[in-house]
Amino acid sequence: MGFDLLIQNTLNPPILFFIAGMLSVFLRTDLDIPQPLPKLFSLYLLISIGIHGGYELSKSGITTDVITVLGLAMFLAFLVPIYSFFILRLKLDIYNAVAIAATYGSISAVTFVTAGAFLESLNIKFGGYMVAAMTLMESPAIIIGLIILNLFANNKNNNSEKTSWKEILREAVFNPSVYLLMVSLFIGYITAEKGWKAMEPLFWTLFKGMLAFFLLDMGIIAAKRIGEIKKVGMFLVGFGIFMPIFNAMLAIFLGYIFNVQKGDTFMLSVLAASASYIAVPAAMRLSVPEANPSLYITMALAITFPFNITFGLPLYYFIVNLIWG
Amino acid sequence: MGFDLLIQNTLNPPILFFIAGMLSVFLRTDLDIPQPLPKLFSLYLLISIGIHGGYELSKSGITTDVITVLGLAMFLAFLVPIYSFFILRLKLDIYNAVAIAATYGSISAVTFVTAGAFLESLNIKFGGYMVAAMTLMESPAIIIGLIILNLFANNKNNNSEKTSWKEILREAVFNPSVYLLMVSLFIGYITAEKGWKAMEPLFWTLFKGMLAFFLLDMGIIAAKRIGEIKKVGMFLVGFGIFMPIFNAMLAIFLGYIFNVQKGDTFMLSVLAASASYIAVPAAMRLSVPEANPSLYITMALAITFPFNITFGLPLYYFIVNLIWG
Amino acid sequence: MGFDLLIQNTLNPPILFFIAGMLSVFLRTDLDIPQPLPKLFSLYLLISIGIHGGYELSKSGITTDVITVLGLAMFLAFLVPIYSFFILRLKLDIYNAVAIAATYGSISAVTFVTAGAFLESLNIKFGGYMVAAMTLMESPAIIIGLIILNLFANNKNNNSEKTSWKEILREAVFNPSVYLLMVSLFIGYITAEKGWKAMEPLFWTLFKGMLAFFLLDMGIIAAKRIGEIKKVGMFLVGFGIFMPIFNAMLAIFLGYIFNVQKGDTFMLSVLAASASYIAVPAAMRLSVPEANPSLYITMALAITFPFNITFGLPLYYFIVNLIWG
Amino acid sequence: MEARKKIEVVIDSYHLGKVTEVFEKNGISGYTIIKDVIGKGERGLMSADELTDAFKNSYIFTVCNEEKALKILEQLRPILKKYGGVCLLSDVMWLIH
Amino acid sequence: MEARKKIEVVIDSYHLGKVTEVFEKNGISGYTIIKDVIGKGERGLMSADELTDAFKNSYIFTVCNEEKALKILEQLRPILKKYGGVCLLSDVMWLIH
Amino acid sequence: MEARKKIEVVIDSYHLGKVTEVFEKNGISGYTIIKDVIGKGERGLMSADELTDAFKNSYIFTVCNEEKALKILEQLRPILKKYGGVCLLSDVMWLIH
Ligand SMILES: Nc1ncnc2c1ncn2[C@@H]1O[C@H](COP(=O)(O)O)[C@@H](O)[C@H]1O
Ligand SMILES: Nc1ncnc2c1ncn2[C@@H]1O[C@H](COP(=O)(O)O)[C@@H](O)[C@H]1O
Ligand SMILES: Nc1ncnc2c1ncn2[C@@H]1O[C@H](COP(=O)(O)O)[C@@H](O)[C@H]1O
Ligand code: NA
Ligand code: NA
Ligand code: NA
Repeated sequence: MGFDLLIQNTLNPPILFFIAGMLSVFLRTDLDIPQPLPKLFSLYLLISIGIHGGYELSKSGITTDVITVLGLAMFLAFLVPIYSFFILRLKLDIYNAVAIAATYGSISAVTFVTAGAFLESLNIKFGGYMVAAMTLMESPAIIIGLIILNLFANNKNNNSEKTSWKEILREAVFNPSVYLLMVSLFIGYITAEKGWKAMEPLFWTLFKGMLAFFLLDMGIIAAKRIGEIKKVGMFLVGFGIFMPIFNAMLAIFLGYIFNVQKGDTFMLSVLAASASYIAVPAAMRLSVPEANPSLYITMALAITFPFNITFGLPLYYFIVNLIWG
Repeated sequence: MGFDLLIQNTLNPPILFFIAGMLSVFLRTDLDIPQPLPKLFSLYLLISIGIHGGYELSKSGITTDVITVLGLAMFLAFLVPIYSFFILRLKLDIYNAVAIAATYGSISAVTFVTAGAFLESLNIKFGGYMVAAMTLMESPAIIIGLIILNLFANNKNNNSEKTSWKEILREAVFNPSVYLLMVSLFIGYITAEKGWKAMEPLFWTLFKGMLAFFLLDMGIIAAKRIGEIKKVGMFLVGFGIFMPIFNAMLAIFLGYIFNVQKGDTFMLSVLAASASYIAVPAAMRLSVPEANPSLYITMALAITFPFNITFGLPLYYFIVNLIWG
Repeated sequence: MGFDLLIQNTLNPPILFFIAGMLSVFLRTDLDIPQPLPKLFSLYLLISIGIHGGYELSKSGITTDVITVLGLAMFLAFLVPIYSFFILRLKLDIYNAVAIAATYGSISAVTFVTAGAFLESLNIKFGGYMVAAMTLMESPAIIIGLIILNLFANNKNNNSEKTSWKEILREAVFNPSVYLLMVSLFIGYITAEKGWKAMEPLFWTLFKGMLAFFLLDMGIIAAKRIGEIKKVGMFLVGFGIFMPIFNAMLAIFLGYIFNVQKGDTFMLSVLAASASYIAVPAAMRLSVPEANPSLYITMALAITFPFNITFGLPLYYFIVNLIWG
Repeated sequence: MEARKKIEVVIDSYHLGKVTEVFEKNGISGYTIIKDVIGKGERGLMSADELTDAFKNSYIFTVCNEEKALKILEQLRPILKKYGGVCLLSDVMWLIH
Repeated sequence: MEARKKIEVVIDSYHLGKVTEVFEKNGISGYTIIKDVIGKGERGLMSADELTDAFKNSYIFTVCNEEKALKILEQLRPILKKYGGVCLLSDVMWLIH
Repeated sequence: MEARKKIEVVIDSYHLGKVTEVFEKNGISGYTIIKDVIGKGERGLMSADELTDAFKNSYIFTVCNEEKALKILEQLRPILKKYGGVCLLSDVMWLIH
């Protein structure tokens, strides 16, 4: 019956299009979705989940449950990158350890929405405030990463670092995706029912189709990087699969303790398990140029993302389901 | 209660996204919507309002009211750039005066559709022929501008001018936006009910969402130019705010005299108040290279457009409402 | 009453937008739809017809009728390029003859969907498996073309050819459009009702509108090439119009013999009549660099495509209608 | 390899046509264009992200023999004077094939 | 600063791979590509606005030492002969960092 | 025509700003940028098709007199050392208009 879930998940058009995208690269069909179309899709997805979450929030209101979940989200966002760093340090230099830890401490919006579609296909609800949780979880890992860096890296070029600190914090908190999520969430919240009526046709009715389109592209992008997995090495490949599972379990455990609802716990576990391949890499490129991008990008995009949306989701749900029944 | 209108207008998602776009520039989030996505949105909007206007027209038919409104629209399109020119001449050289006068004599389609959304939120109708009016009002200002230029500019390089005249007229009447509006209007008109059924899902149901998306980008573009307002100087900043108000009042006055309906008068006032930042600048660049683009573009885009969609609309409506009740 | 059909067809927004696109070039309005927007539209259309066809197929199942139609499609795809080649050889060198023969042996997806919209406006059904037929018909012409080339061309640079053979076959069978059609068809088929529900809003409800948008662009692209028709010469212009008609008649004849349904026969005739301006030119450019692209592209895009969607569709339907009544 | 001259021009996309015209008139064998380049110069920033195409530059270069090049430059001067832009001349070796 | 040679090639995007292959084979340290450039030459106009990618040019350049450059040029000649395009060689100074 | 120096830089789009800063500081008259160019170098492939902008290069060039050029190069060296990229210097003739 875990197997049923696997099928259940795989037979959604979005997942199938993701697989089709990967396959197209292996078959060398030259199928490509040129920029800025992927940019269009990601802007669309961010606005959609923002507005939708805000709308849901305007209906549910901000309850103590909401506060609990947001608190847990924050807690995970600060904790995950810390222990990830020390695990990574076993094999890597400080710079790469920091960059990868930050990558896994943050989240992937596409994984989140794919999980949402998966829950919907099982007719299970989750709170709109989970979008707020996601937004909260995007930036902390970057800040933690940079703090760690300043603690452990013997910073010779100290002052040049200093100068950019403020810059980097801004970059962390106001990177495009965090910002767009925040404003959409806010707009969805205050325009509530009235605004939703106007936005729903574009930003919700078409959502699944756009997701399928986007995942087709994600499949292509991910597969193009698969070649680099060799260079990544077994240790990091393992990290890219087992760290997410562990993070998800931790989230589920916390959800259980603070008795969070089933759907919310699942989404929280997905957030904990997902790794960032947009916001964090951009920030790391800027602030930790010494780290090798083809490590952290490849891991997040070509290992963890595909694993999560194909095997991860059913697995995490299976466990949530065992406990919440 | 004028204040209510202000809120009423601001709480529409499109306006909020416009503000979000501006804010993102001030917060330096690097959020950007790369070309040709803005192009996609503007093509979409032009086709949408064209088809929709044509469809409405196919239902209402061409009545004497329609003729009156179109007549007034034409009249304004010819009159506004003339007095604008003389006002601008008080402070500017001929070339810049001509370019800015033409900019304010023409119209902004996005302002028009935002006004339409605003009216809809107040459940007030306006005729589909207003789109025809808008189309008619786009080009005359360009022609007037060039006539003025030839009258007042001591044209030394006379013959080189001559050669391009024909070219410029074509440019004025068949610029992309005018053309696209005309054909869409025509197609919407002749395919009527049947065509509308086929086009409505893309070109109308999604309209508000696309507008919000587009205004997010408009906000970014406008805010990027705000820096240049200093260079523009107080006189032109004042012109960019009070000229539109005056033009709107004039349109309302005419609408009152020729007893045009409430909704139509409001839309007419918005057209009179709006300034062109696409068609006219393109034409001016070509035909009045001596004029400084960062003056007329900045005024239309960074001063008049934001003013109109935030404060202008409620203001003009407030006055229309006082008279028509 | 053949004339009625002509009007009937022309009064569809998509066709009108195609005409508007061409007109805009003749009027030199500078209206353009920059890349990658056309790419977005073509990706969208391929996925849409793929999913829709697969969904229809999942309802109808794979009957003997289906097998018959697919068989005929294959037969045409292999036959057409062969006789086309020998006709073309009367006036052209081997390389250009091969390239043009392959172009006309293959199909045009946009012509197919335009024909589908036309049928719909006449309330006549056709099987979803016609999409499978189209997919099957895209590649064979390329392979035939290359076989002919190897038979007739005195291949000096033999071994360099050899090396690329495998490459070229892959290119023929797994070119982007064939691949995208196949996977979409497959996804539509296996996710059936459930998947359709999720994909329909984007990939079907908006279809006609997107087609209109795309045809506007097609009109622009086609018109830009019209200038090159002179260079093409009377013989090829004639070929570009009469060959499609002949191919359509052949398809109708076969449809009649194997008593295929009315709608399916019409679509089959359209496929036979249409020429490829995407997949095949790309393949020819790679494998027959000696051929002149401005011949085969111009013919497919500026002669045959416009002819088919304006006069061809009503004509072919008229004849099908005479026979099936 | 043969010695040739390379002419590079950056001008707003609107007036690019005037440059290609000059090239064609002088019968050059071909040219290459890169559209929508960003630029900064006397006429301010050409950010290429405006809604209107009037604020995009294009970069174009052609390779031809010296005498042709000099003729072309003379004909380009008035255009650049009127509409701004830059025009550069440099030495290149052309691979004959 | 060190003296180097700059090799510039314009070729249709489809056959760009053949050029990079030659570069890689000769172990150059890197290259830069500008995709979808517009061009006009013997093979007519490459407007880059077709539906098929087969009518787009790409511009690529690499910087390397003279001897490598000459080797590369020899290997590029047949490619350009078959698929058209241009190839230019010029002198540059490379900023060592 | 006057003799000038052309400075070309390829660097990831993220750090392009640091280069223009140097240009502005030295009061050059203008520059031209081509965004989103693809490249290969020590830091691997910059395919410009990632979801993040951090893997795009930009190409920028400016033309100025020799003395300015040399000043600029010195200030660019540390930037290129830290973030990678290439910087080239060559001779051009500038068409005065
Ligand atoms: N010194 C320069 N170096 C490189 N490009 C320049 C230079 N000056 C101007 N340009 C380019 O030429 C365009 C027009 O220049 P201008 O007419 O001076 O505004 C600018 O937008 C730049 O793209
Ligand atoms: N003389 C030239 N100067 C600059 N670019 C050229 C020249 N000739 C050809 N090209 C470029 O090379 C491409 C292929 O040239 P061809 O093979 O002659 O068609 C053209 O599309 C242009 O982009
Ligand atoms: N030898 C070269 N020739 C041309 N471009 C180069 C060369 N080496 C590096 N580049 C460009 O500079 C960028 C950064 O180089 P690197 O810092 O070595 O990775 C690369 O992505 C290329 O676009
Ligand atoms: Na995470
Ligand atoms: Na106006
Ligand atoms: Na055919």
